[in-house]
Amino acid sequence: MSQLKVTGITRRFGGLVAVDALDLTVEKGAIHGIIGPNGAGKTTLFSMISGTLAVSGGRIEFEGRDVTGLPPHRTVSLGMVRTFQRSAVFHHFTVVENLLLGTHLLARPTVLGSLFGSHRRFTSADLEAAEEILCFIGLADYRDAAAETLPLGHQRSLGIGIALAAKPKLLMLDEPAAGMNRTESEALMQLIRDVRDRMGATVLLVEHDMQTVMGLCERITVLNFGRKLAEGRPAEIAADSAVIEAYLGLDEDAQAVAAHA
Amino acid sequence: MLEVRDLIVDYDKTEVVRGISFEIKKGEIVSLIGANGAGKTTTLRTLTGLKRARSGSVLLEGQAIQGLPAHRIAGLGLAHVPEGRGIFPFMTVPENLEMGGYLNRDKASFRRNLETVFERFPVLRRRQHQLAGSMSGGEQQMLAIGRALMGNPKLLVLDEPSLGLSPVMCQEIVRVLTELRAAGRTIILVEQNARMALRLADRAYVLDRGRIVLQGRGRDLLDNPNVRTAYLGLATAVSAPASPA
Amino acid sequence: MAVERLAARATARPAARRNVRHWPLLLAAVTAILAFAAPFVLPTYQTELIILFLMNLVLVVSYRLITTTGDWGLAHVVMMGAGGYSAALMAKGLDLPVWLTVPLAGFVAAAVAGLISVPLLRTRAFGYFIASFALGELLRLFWIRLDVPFGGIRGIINIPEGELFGHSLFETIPYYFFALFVAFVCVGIMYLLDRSRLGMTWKALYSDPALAECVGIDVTHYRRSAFMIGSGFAGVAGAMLAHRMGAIDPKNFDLITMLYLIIWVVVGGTQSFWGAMVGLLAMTFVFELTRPLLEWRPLIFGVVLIFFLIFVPGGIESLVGRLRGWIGLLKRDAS
Amino acid sequence: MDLATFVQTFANAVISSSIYALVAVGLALSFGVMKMANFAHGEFFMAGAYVVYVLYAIAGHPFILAVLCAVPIVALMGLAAERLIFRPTRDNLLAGFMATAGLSFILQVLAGRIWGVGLMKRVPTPIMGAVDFAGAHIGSQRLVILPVAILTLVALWLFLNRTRQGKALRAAAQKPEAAALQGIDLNRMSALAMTIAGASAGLAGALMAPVTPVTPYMGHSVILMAFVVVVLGGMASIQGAMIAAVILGFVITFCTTLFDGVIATMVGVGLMALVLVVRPQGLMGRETV
Amino acid sequence: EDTLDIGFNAPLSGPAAGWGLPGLTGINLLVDRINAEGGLDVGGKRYKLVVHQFDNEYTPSKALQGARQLVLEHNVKIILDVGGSTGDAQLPFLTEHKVFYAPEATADINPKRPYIISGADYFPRGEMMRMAYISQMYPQAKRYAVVSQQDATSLVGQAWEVGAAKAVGFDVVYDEFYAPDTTDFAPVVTAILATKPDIVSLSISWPDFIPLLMEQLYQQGFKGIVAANYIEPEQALQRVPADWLQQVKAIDSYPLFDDPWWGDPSAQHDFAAKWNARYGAGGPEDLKRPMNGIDWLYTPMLQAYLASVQKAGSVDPDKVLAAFRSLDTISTIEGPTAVTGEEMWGEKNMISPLVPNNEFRADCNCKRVQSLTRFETWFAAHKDAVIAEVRRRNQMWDQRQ
Ligand SMILES: Nc1ncnc2c1ncn2[C@@H]1O[C@H](COP(=O)(O)OP(=O)(O)OP(=O)(O)O)[C@@H](O)[C@H]1O
Ligand SMILES: Nc1ncnc2c1ncn2[C@@H]1O[C@H](COP(=O)(O)OP(=O)(O)OP(=O)(O)O)[C@@H](O)[C@H]1O
Ligand SMILES: CC(C)C[C@H](N)C(=O)O
Ligand SMILES: [Mg+2]
Ligand SMILES: [Mg+2]
Repeated sequence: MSQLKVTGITRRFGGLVAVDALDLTVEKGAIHGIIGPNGAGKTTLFSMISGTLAVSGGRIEFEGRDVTGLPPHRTVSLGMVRTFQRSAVFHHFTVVENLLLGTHLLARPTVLGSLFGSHRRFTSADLEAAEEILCFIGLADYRDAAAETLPLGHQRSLGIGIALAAKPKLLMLDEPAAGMNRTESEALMQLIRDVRDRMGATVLLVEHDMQTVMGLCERITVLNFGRKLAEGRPAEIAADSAVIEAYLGLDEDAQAVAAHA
Repeated sequence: MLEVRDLIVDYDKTEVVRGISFEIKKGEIVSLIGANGAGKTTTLRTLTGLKRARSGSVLLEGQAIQGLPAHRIAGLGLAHVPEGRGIFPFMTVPENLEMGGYLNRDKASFRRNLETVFERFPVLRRRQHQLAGSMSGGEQQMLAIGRALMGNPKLLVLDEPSLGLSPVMCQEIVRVLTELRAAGRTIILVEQNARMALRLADRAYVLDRGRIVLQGRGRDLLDNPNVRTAYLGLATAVSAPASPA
Repeated sequence: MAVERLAARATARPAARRNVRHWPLLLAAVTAILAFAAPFVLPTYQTELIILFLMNLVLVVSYRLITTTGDWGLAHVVMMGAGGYSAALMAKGLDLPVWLTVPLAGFVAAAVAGLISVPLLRTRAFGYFIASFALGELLRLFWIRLDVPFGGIRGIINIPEGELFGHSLFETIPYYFFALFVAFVCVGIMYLLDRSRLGMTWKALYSDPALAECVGIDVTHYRRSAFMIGSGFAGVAGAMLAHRMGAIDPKNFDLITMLYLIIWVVVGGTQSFWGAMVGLLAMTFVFELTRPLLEWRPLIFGVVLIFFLIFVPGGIESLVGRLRGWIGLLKRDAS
Repeated sequence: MDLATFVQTFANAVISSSIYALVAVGLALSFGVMKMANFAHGEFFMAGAYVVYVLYAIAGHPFILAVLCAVPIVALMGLAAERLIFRPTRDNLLAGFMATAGLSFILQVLAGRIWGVGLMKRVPTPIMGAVDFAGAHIGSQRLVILPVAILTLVALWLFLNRTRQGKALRAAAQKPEAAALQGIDLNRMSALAMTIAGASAGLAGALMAPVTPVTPYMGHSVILMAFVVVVLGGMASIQGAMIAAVILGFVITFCTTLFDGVIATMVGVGLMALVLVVRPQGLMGRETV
Repeated sequence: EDTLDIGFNAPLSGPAAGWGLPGLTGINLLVDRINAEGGLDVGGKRYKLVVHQFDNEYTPSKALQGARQLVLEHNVKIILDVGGSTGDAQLPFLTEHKVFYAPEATADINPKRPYIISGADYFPRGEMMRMAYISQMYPQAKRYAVVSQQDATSLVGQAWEVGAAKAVGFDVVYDEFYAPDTTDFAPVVTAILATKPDIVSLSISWPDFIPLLMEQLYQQGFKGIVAANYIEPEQALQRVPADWLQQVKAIDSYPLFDDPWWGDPSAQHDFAAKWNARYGAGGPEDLKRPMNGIDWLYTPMLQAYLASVQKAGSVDPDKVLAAFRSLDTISTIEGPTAVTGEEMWGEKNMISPLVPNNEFRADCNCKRVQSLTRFETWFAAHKDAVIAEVRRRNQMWDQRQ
């Protein structure tokens, strides 16, 4: 069953067409990768799906529901949560506070609630959930550290943790492995698999690190100039000549020839 | 020509460059490669004075330049083509080039340089009356490199010239860099596109989380299995499609 | 930048309980005793000064509440004016008693804030700063222009001071206790909000608006709620002012007054709940001490403002953090 | 409105537009170009007027000489503000803005203490009389402002677009880091911008001294309108500021004649609020760079 | 030694300082003279006069704060101020504490606030007398335009002035206010001249604005009559030629105290001489300046208060008030003065010296008193018409609550 269905989605910036009438279907429970050269429109695509960027055309359906143009806080409440390409955590807060902020949706604090009711403080259920995610992302040791002091790799995990706190049905990760070394990205791959297997969330992943993408994804879509260049299983993609030409790179010798032309 | 010793750079106490040393000899192309966030840009920014180092030294022809403001370092002959090109979007192509020759008050040599740049990048001559911001990415990259050449730099510092460029454009950049090397320019090249960088470089350094983990001749690194696994992704991906869970 | 660990308090942690500190309670008790004794031992004039201080306290704390979302505006004293005008009109025109006009004025100010937030919240940062100034000025120009019901340039005079439990609030001591009560309630409510999940959400907006949006926080909604609540309390302060002065006019709420408010906040700092209050206290002292210097006073305030912005950008509260750091260093050296 | 009144109002509007342009152009340069929002711009204007008051009205030197002195004196004040306030607060627009609000207090008090707050300072009209033009009467003194404003604006435009320093200034505004990499000294550029801003504010104040109330507080009404012009014009654009000055000059003048000054101000400020909301980048502003 | 404390709670800084600050000169002159004579003799007891000042910045809340400080800390018996919105703020407090309030202008008088002594300013009696004077001297002038800045006081002043103008038969063709922060008066004057007036009254426009308005009137070709509450010819002459000023008469109500009209010797010449010796031509180099209309403006009210204290033989406020209201004449720097005001303000708290009408004269480049008019006489004959207009504009004391 398809969980996310994007049809004919387009985004223009002035004269530039960043995403060009793109169709994309993501199956429920899949780990789906999106790759493509810099500027192919991957981040733009994410931004449109999550509602941070208006679409110039096309339609986005989530679990059968039209979500085109919904603002981000609405798409999040439907269960579509994204992370950012840059590392994004609430710098001024501690790690556990970051996770608690992620549970915002489960509470939606109101004025009266904050004064007299349940939003005065975090419930034990919230705390438990936060602690659970804390362990899940392996940051239990950093519980009360200020987020800004975490090493980059941990900040990224925290970013994913914040997203997980909102109990997503579809988790959209933008280059989560960027800046990670092999060990870290191996751990990340495990974490992402766990998210799918244990939390039951669908994962949509943008990543330049081929090892991560090829190792993790069941299906990969390749974008180029805002259009779909290829789609298929990792092995098919790795062998696709169009993909090699546009993204993975020309044959070494061919490039050498080009360099000396 | 340029020597970097034990450079440490941080942002708000997070060290991102953790004590690196390297050198560039006259007439060489030296590449720095490394993953996203490895500290390549930060290193370059420190060389050209956009960022202050916590400690360490940078010597240009024996003269210490660390801690000088960027405009002074530019005056010493370092030309930096920054990440994202940094062209002046609301100025025309000649105006942008004029800024590249800002420190060169000699009209005649300015004209000569302008002519050379136009000859090297004929596309810029064709775009003369256009605002730089409205040109395509590749053209903008040409402009940025051309602008850097306007000041007759001793050392050209290029940060990801292929960023956001289509393969065709990348090849164009490769052509230009090859030509520049042939003309005897000294260049530091930072690239995400490790394959391209290693191919062009006489020597290369591999940066991982702020440290230099490997160095050597470009060709040698290209064949290094560790490099192939870590930075050329493709090799392992093709050979081992589905890595075990 | 001093970072406040708010959730550390909002989350009931056993560790924190075991380690109960006594001095805050003690401080509160001493303050309470002083507050009750003050009007009986101090000369009337000093008591009047404290009344003024209490009104300003509500004003400054409510301004700080809005700034926790990252929105620094120039309309806050105009919102105070909205409260002042509505209290005046309700007391004069509708003969409403004080205990009604003051809270109602708060609601009216909040409603006005809700109205102008529609265009205002489309802007951010410097745009917000200038737009809030423009919209506030527009409101003030309405008061200036409309003789009915705002009394035009002349403002509203003979505002009943009202009475409470048979005491005329015209007298200094009853009004003092009234002001004390109102300030206590207002500051208390804002304190609770600051510590609540709502307060945390506001601060998250300041920390990273884009990320906040992506964890499902409706940024505009929460910016608006902070703006309306902050403005509401400013309105309460305005109502208190109107009843105390017996007359208000558009000049009470002009840019100069707003700049003084900003000075309090900048001097104190906005990171912690107490910073702005400390700033107000410090500047009130400076204000009274420099009374003999009369015509030089704005200059002194200008110098203080520049000094803090350049040398102590975090305000007095940031000094506390630095002091702790130094003390910590000393202790470590000593041991 | 009969024809004679219309013609007269039109003439008034032309003059008042040129005044707005002259006052706002320095602000547009420092704020729009170098991101220094100078709240004390109005007080710089006041300082220009006071120089004329001191040199011309009190000391009896020729008016032209007083105006020529006002320009460098206020330019120096701009330079000082850049050094002492904007440089330390460079990456915080708001802090610089608030700090210059403090500066405006300081300058007001100083002017008041040195020359008295009392009644308005008397600055005699250097060129008495009026010129009749197509049925409109315009005071000769005001008429001087028109060519000076046009000349100043043209000179500034030429400077920015034709000279090496002017282009460097634009470059520094568009991409500060890239500019530094070309050898452009950013400190020098912002000092230059504030010097020019000070000079033009001083010039405007000096020229206006004989036609507007000269008091330590005269900057207040100037700064509001100057910001309206700059924001309306799109914060990064000198041309935008000029167009906005003309729009505002006409709107305010006609509203004042038709209704009254308060309504005129309301319309002016309301126009700016509307523009901020509908087109936050201003009339001539560009999309984010 | 007993002291009698006097509060000067007026704008000493800020844009309105011009109305307050200079007033200290006249007050100091008067107080020093009395103290030099050994203090104020009240029923045989001598009081030393002490002046305490507070800068209210012409802001209501500050004014109330000042009143509280002056009364509660310094025990002042009378507070001098400009009046208007600052008066509204402090009067409930002052009334409660039975402290006298002395605003220059009379509009603060109201039966609910009995402890007021006001009226040194000719406002708004001068405004009415100018209308009377013009209609009598220049009967061909018919079309009348009036404008002043939009503030609390001018709303009242213009109401009485327009009432008088209608009562003497002028056609009111223009009757508006301009914003107090106006920097460009050209459009204001264009709007006025569009109505083709014979008389343009600048009413109680601030002294600062008068020359700027005149300059525009001159430049835009006005040739009728110009009138205003207070004109400084010296200032006007820096902007318009003397023959134009003569042509438009430039009529105002503030006299010069060195005007030969007063005769020699006279209290007025005496005051002018003493003031000039201390603050004017004879004063210290860095301070000296010409005397203006605010310098002496607070002294008549203080003189009235002191005279009432002496008559009451006590500083008890109620006795002083009773004495004040029963005084036949008080001698002030403006000349002998009666106490009136019931019909205009509902209460008899206004001192009412004779109102001068001055015109500009090119021969001396100065203004000269043309007539001294007794307001009460004229008002008795015209009050119904005038009051009707004031009522129509909701500016009677009982309407301004
Ligand atoms: N706000 C914007 N204004 C103008 N152009 C934009 C904007 N955002 C993105 N673009 C352009 O749209 C194109 C697609 O950008 P996008 O960020 O989606 O690429 P990407 O595939 O995520 O690249 P990368 O791999 O580098 O992250 C690029 O050419 C980019 O320059
Ligand atoms: N202005 C900044 N403030 C704080 N941290 C920064 C800043 N700029 C970069 N960093 C951090 O410093 C580290 C190194 O960044 P740098 O840009 O030097 O890497 P890079 O190797 O150039 O990466 P890329 O390939 O993405 O260009 C990263 O972790 C990044 O998040
Ligand atoms: C009403 C008064 C305070 C005005 C005074 N007559 C003046 O001209 O300044
Ligand atoms: Mg991207
Ligand atoms: Mg980089």
